[in-house]
Amino acid sequence: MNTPVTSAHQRPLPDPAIAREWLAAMQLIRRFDERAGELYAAGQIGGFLHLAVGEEATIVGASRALEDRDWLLTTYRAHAHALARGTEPSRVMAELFGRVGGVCHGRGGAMHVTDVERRFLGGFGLVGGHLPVAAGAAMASTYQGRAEVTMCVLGDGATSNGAFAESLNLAAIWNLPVVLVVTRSLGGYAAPGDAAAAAADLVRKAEGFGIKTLACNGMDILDTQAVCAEAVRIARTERRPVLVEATNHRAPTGAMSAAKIKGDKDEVAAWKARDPLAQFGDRLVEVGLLDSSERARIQMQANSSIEQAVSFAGRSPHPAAGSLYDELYVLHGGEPGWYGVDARGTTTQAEVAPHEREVQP
Amino acid sequence: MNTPVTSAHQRPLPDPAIAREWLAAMQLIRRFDERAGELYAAGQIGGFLHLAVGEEATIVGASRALEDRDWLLTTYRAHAHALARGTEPSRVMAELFGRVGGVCHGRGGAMHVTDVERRFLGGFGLVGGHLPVAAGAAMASTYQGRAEVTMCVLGDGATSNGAFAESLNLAAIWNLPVVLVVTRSLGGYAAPGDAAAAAADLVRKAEGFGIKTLACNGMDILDTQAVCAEAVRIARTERRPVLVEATNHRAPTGAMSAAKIKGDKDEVAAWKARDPLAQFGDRLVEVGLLDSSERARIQMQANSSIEQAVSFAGRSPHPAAGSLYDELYVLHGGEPGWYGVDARGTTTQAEVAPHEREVQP
Amino acid sequence: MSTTTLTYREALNQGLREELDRDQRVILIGEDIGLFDGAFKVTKGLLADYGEARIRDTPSAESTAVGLGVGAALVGLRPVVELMTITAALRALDQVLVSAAQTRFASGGQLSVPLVIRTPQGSGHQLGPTHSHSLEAMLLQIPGLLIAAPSTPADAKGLLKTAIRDENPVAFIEHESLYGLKGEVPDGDVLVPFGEAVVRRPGQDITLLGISRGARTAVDAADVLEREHGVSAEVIDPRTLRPLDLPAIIASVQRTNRLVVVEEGWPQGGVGATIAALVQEHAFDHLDAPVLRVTGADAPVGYSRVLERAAQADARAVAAAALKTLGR
Amino acid sequence: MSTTTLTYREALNQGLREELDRDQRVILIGEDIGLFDGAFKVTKGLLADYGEARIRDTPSAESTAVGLGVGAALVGLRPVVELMTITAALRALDQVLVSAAQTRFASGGQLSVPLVIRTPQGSGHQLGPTHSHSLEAMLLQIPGLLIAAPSTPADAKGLLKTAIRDENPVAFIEHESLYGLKGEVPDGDVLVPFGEAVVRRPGQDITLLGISRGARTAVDAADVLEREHGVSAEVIDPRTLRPLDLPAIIASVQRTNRLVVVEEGWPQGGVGATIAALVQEHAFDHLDAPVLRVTGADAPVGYSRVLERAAQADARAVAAAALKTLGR
Ligand SMILES: Cc1ncc(C[n+]2csc(CCOP(=O)(O)OP(=O)(O)O)c2C)c(N)n1
Ligand SMILES: Cc1ncc(C[n+]2csc(CCOP(=O)(O)OP(=O)(O)O)c2C)c(N)n1
Ligand SMILES: [Mg+2]
Ligand SMILES: [Mg+2]
Repeated sequence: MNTPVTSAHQRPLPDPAIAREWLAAMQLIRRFDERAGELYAAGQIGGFLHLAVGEEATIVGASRALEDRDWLLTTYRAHAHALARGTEPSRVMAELFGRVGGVCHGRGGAMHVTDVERRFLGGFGLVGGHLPVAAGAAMASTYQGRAEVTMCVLGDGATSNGAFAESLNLAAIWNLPVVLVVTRSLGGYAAPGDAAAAAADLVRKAEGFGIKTLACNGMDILDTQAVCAEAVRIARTERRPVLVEATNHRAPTGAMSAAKIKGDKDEVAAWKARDPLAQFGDRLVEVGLLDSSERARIQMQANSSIEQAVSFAGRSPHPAAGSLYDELYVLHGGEPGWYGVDARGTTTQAEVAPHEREVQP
Repeated sequence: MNTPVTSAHQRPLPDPAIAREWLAAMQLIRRFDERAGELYAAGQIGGFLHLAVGEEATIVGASRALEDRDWLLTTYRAHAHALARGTEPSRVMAELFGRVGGVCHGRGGAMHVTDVERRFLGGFGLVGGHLPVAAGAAMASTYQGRAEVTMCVLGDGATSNGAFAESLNLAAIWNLPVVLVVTRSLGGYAAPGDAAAAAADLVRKAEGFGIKTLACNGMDILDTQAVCAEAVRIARTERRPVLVEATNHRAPTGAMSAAKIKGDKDEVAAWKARDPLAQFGDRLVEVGLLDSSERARIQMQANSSIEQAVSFAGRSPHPAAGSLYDELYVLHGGEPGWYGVDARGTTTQAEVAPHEREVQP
Repeated sequence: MSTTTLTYREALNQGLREELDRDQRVILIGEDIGLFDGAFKVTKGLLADYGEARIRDTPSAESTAVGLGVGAALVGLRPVVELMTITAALRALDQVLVSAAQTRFASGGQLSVPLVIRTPQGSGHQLGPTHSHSLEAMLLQIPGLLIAAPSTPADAKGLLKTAIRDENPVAFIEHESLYGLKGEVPDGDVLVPFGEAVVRRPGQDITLLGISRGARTAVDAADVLEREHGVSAEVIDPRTLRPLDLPAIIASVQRTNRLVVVEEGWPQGGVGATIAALVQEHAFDHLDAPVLRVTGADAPVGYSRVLERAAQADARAVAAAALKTLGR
Repeated sequence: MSTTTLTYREALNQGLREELDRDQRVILIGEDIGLFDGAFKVTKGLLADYGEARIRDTPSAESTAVGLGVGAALVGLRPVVELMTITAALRALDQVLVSAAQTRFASGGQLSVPLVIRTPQGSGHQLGPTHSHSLEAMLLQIPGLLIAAPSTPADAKGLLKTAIRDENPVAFIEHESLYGLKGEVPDGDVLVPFGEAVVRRPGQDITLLGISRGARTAVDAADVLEREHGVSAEVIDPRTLRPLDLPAIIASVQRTNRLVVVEEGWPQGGVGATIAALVQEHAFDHLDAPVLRVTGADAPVGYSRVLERAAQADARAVAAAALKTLGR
C-alpha cells in the first residue's frame, strides 16, 4: 500500500535505554515547539517559523536511522532536525532569537539552522532546493571512498518541483547513496490541491525513476526508524538511492507558525489520539518500560532544558550591526568588504527594538 | 515493449493522394536539409542548424495527425516542422538566411522558426523550455471551450530536465489536452549518457506521472501518423495528456549541422536501409501506388521548390540595422525605443559581410 | 474622483477583481492563490467568486507556472501569474527571459505575450537570507519585459490594471512590507499609465528618487531633512522601471542639481547604478555633486533584526547621503 | 617565465588539467563535458585521461548540476561545474544565489562552498536571441559570488586556477568568440590573482574599460583612436568583477579625466552602469565629461548577421563615444 496511515505491524521495541532516549528526543522537540510558538506570538522570534508538532516521530525516527558519519539535510523545518541530531537546544533557540549565541550566529534563523559538527548541513529555505545539494553530498562520499550516507528530508509539495525529478534521475543513474524521506502531510499546513494531486502516487512516481521506495507510518517512531534504517542500510551497502514515504498528520495548528493546537473539537480529538509523542509514551508505559514518574521526569527534563535554552537565548547578545559583512566570504588575508564595493555612503545604525509584525502567511 | 525499433505491424496505407502528399512532404524536408547543410557549410546560413535527416517520418507523421486548428510547438529543429505544417519553403529558407523575407524577418533563425497563421508556435531554443508553454496553450484551449489539441515535440534529452516533470505533472493533474511526442534518438547527435540512462524507461517514467503513453516507430510514417492520431484523438475527446515515444535513427551526419551523411561504411549502409523517406517511397512503389516516374517527379518538385526557396532567400534583403528595436514591444502609440533607454551614445553600423565561423558544437 | 481607503493588499485584490469582471480572458495562476488566498492574501476570496477555471492553484513549479502563462497568453488569454516570492522567481527566469520577453522579437512580431507576473519582494519581517531579496535589477536587465513597482495602494491598483491590459509581458513587483499600508484608492476603472513618474513631494534643494518601498523611505528622509536640516527635498517615484520616465528625473535634477537614489536591492548591477549612470550622462553639467545611492547592503539579509535593519536602506541613511551631497 | 602559444580554449583545458593533477578533490560536472569534450571542446580529452569518477557527464538539468556541485563542495570536494551557455545558467540561478553564494553567510560561517561555475556567453556566431546572451550583470548582483571574466588565454588559465583554489564560489565567465583566440600562456603553475585589473594598453587622454570580450574591443578602439585621431587611450581590463579593482580604475580616470565602459551585456542594470556610478561617486571632480557606456543594444540579439552586429558594442562605436567624451 502506498499510503499507510497505520504501521504495517507493531514493531518490536529497542533496548530500554534507547527507547527512553527516543522518547526524550521527541519530548524535547515538542517542548521546544510549544515554547517557540509562544515566543513567536510574543515577538521574540521573527520570520517564518515552521513548527513540527506531530512530526516528532518522523524527525527522530529518521535521524536515529543514521550514524554520526552520515549527512543530513532538511527544509525550513530545520530547528527540529538539529535538536534530533543532538545540537544543544540553547544554540538552536538563540538562533531563533537571532542572537550571536545561535548556531548560525543569528544570521540564518529557524529556516537555516545548521550544525556542521554534527554533519547537519541545514536548513534550506526554498521548496526542493536542497535535493541536488543532497545528491552532491552523496556523490562526494562515494568519490572519497567513504561509506557515508546522505539523508534528505522533504515535504510532499516538493515532489512536484523539477528539482525532485532532476535529483531523483541523477541519483538513480549515478547510484548515489542518498535516502530521501518525504513527509507526506495529511493534516496541518499543506497545499491541498498539490498534496492530493501530486503525492497521491508518489511511490509510482519515484519508481518511474527507477528508485527503490519504502513507506512508513510517520506517526510511529518504531516504524519510521525501522524503515529508515532499512533504507540507510540499502543506500550504504548497495550504494543506491532509496525514497521513504513517511505519512504524517501534522497537528491542526491552523498556521504554520503557531504551536497552539486549535481547530474544531473533533479535529483536535482525532489528532490527539494520533499524537506520536503520546502514543509512544503510552506504549512504553504499557509494556512496562517506563513508569509514570519516569515519564514525568523526561517531560520535566525537556521543560527545564528548554527553559535554560530560552534563558540562554534571551541573554545572548544581538549581533553587532557592523558585523553585517562577516561570515560572507572566506577572506584570503584580505579585508572584510574587499569583495564588494559598498555603494552606501553612510549607514546609520537604527535603534533596534522589537517591531510589529505584519500578518504573515 | 517500450522501445520498438520496428513497427508493431505493417500499417495500412491511406488514400493514394494522401500517401503521395506525405511522401512529398518528407521529400521536401529532406531536400531542404540537404541544401541547408550545404549553405551552412558555405557560410550562407549561420548559427546552430539542427538538421532533421532521418526524422522526416516522425515530423510529417506527427504533423499529419493534427487538424488545422491544433497548435504545434517544437525544439530548435523548427524549420522542418514549419515545412511539415505547410509554411512556404521560401519563407523558411529566408529565415535561415537571416533575411526580411523570412518567416520571423530574420530575427529568430532556424531555432525559432514560427508560423502563427498555421498555429505553429515555434521554435524554442532551450532544451525543455517549450513544455510548460505547450501546457499553457492546451489549458487555454480548454478554458476557451475549444476542442483544439496542442502537440509538443521534444527530444529524449529533455526528459531529464525538471521542465519535463513539472509539465507532465501539471498536464496530468489538470487534464490538459496536450500530446507530447518524444523523439528518442538511437543515432546521430545525442548525449549518449543521457539518452541511455534517462530515456531507457521513458514510458515507465511518464506513467509514473499518470500519463497515458504510446510508442511508435518514428522511422515509419504510417506507424507514427497512426499512433499520433490516436494520441490526438484521446487528447481531444478525453481532454487529457498523452505521451508518444517515437524511436528514431537520425542519420549519422557526424555533426548536427552537416547534412552530408558520413561515418563508417557499415554505419551508413545500416542507416540507408532504415532511411524513412526511401522506405516509404519503396513501399508506395511496391504496392503500385507510385511509379518510378511519379517518384522522380516528387523529387524534382521538391528540388525545384527548394531551389526557388534558395533563390528567394538570396534575393531577400537583410534587415536594416536600424530595425534592431522593431518587433520587440507592442507599442501603444508610443515610439519604438520608448520602452528602453538605450545607453549607447553612438552606434556605427559596421559593414556586413559573411564572416568566418569558429568551430561550433 | 471618488476614493476609498484601502490597504495595498486590498487595492491589488480590487484591481484583480475588476479585471476579472471586465475581461473573461483574464485568469490567475499560482501556488496557493486559491484555497489559501495567496501567500500574502492578495487573492483573498477570488477562488470562491471566480471558480477553479479562472483561479488556478499550481503545485510548487515556478518555471512551469510562468511558461504556462506564456502559452495561455499566446493562445488568447491574459494570465496573471503569482510567484510566491521573488526568490522563487529566480527559478522561472529562463521562462521570463526566453519565453515571455523575447518571443515577440524572435518570432518577428508574429506573437505577443500579454502576461503579468506578480511577485512580492523585500525585507522587513526577519525572513532571513533566503526570503528577503529585492531583485528588480535582475529583471531590469531584460529587454522586452516591462516592470512596475508600486509604492502606494492607488498605484498598486492602477498599475496592475494597466499591466493586465498591456500587450507586453510585465513583471509586477510588490513589496511585502507594504501590503498592510493604507491609502486612498480611486474607485472604479482608473488606470495609472506606465512610464510616468510621480512627484511624491515637491522640493528645490535636492532630488530623492525611490524605488518600490524606497519611495516611501525617500519621503521619510525628506521629512527628516526638512524638519532637522531645513533642506527642501523633492521625492520622485518612477513607478515603472521599464519604461522609465527619464525626462521627469532629468528635469528634476536640472532644477535641484543633486540626486540620491534609494533602493533596497543590492548595489552592484542595481537599478540605482543605472539611474546614476543615465543621469550623469544626460545632466552632467547640471550636477553639483555625484549622484549617491543608498541601497541594500552588499550582503545577504541576515535573520537577526539588527542585521536585517543594518542591511536596509533607511531614511536616516538617505538623509545623511543627501546632506553629504549638499556638502553639509 | 617560459610561455607557450595557446588558444583560450587550450589554455582553459591546460588549467583544468593542472588542477586535476594537483588536487584529487577537483572534479568536473556538466552536460556533455565527457564523451563530447564539452559543447565548446574546453574539456577535450579529460574523460579519457581522468575517468568517469572525475569527469561527470550530467543530463540536461542545470539547476541540479549547480546544486550537485554545492553539495559536493560542502562535503570536501572542489567541483567545477560547466553550464553549456549562460542562458542555461538562468535555470540554475536559484542554486547559484541561495545554495552557492549565501550558504556561508546563512550558516554563520560554518560552511563554505569552494565551487567554480564555468559558463560561456556572448554573441558572434549568429546563435540568435536565445543563445547569444551576456548576463554577467545579473551575477554581479549576488553578494557572496566572485566573478571572473577573462579576455586572454593567459588570464583564462591563470584566473581559472585561482578560481579553483578559492574557498568562495566563483562564476567563471568565458566568451564564445574568444575560444579560438591565440596568445602567450605562462607554462606551469602561474596564477592570476583576483581583484587586480590590468592595463592592456597605456594612454593619457581617456580611459577605456572593457569587460570580457569588451576588453578586446576597447583595445581595437584604442588603435582606431590613435591611428585616426591621434588620441592616446588607456585600456583597462578589470578581469574580475567581484572583487573589482576600483582603485586601479579610479587612478586611471584621475589621470585621464575621461572614461568609456565597454560591455556586451544589456545596458539597464548592467556592469557598465555600476562602474559609471562608482566612478562618478569616487572621482566626480576629476571627470571632465560624463562616463559613457557602449553596451549591447537594449534588445535581444537578432539572428540576422546585420542585426547581430548592430546589437554589438563594436570598436567604432567605442571610438565614437570616446571622441564625444573628448568633445570632438
Ligand atoms: C520555492 C519556494 N516557494 C514557496 C515557498 C513557500 N513555502 C514554504 S513552506 C511551503 C509548503 C511546502 O510544502 P511541502 O513541500 O509539502 O513541505 P511541508 O508540508 O513539509 O512543509 C511553501 C510553498 C518556499 N519556501 N520556497
Ligand atoms: C538549456 C539548454 N542546454 C543546452 C542546449 C544545447 N543543446 C542543443 S541540442 C541539445 C541536445 C538535446 O537532446 P534532446 O533533448 O534529446 O534533443 P534532440 O536529440 O532531439 O536534439 C543540447 C544539449 C540547449 N539548447 N538548451
Ligand atoms: Mg507537505
Ligand atoms: Mg535526443
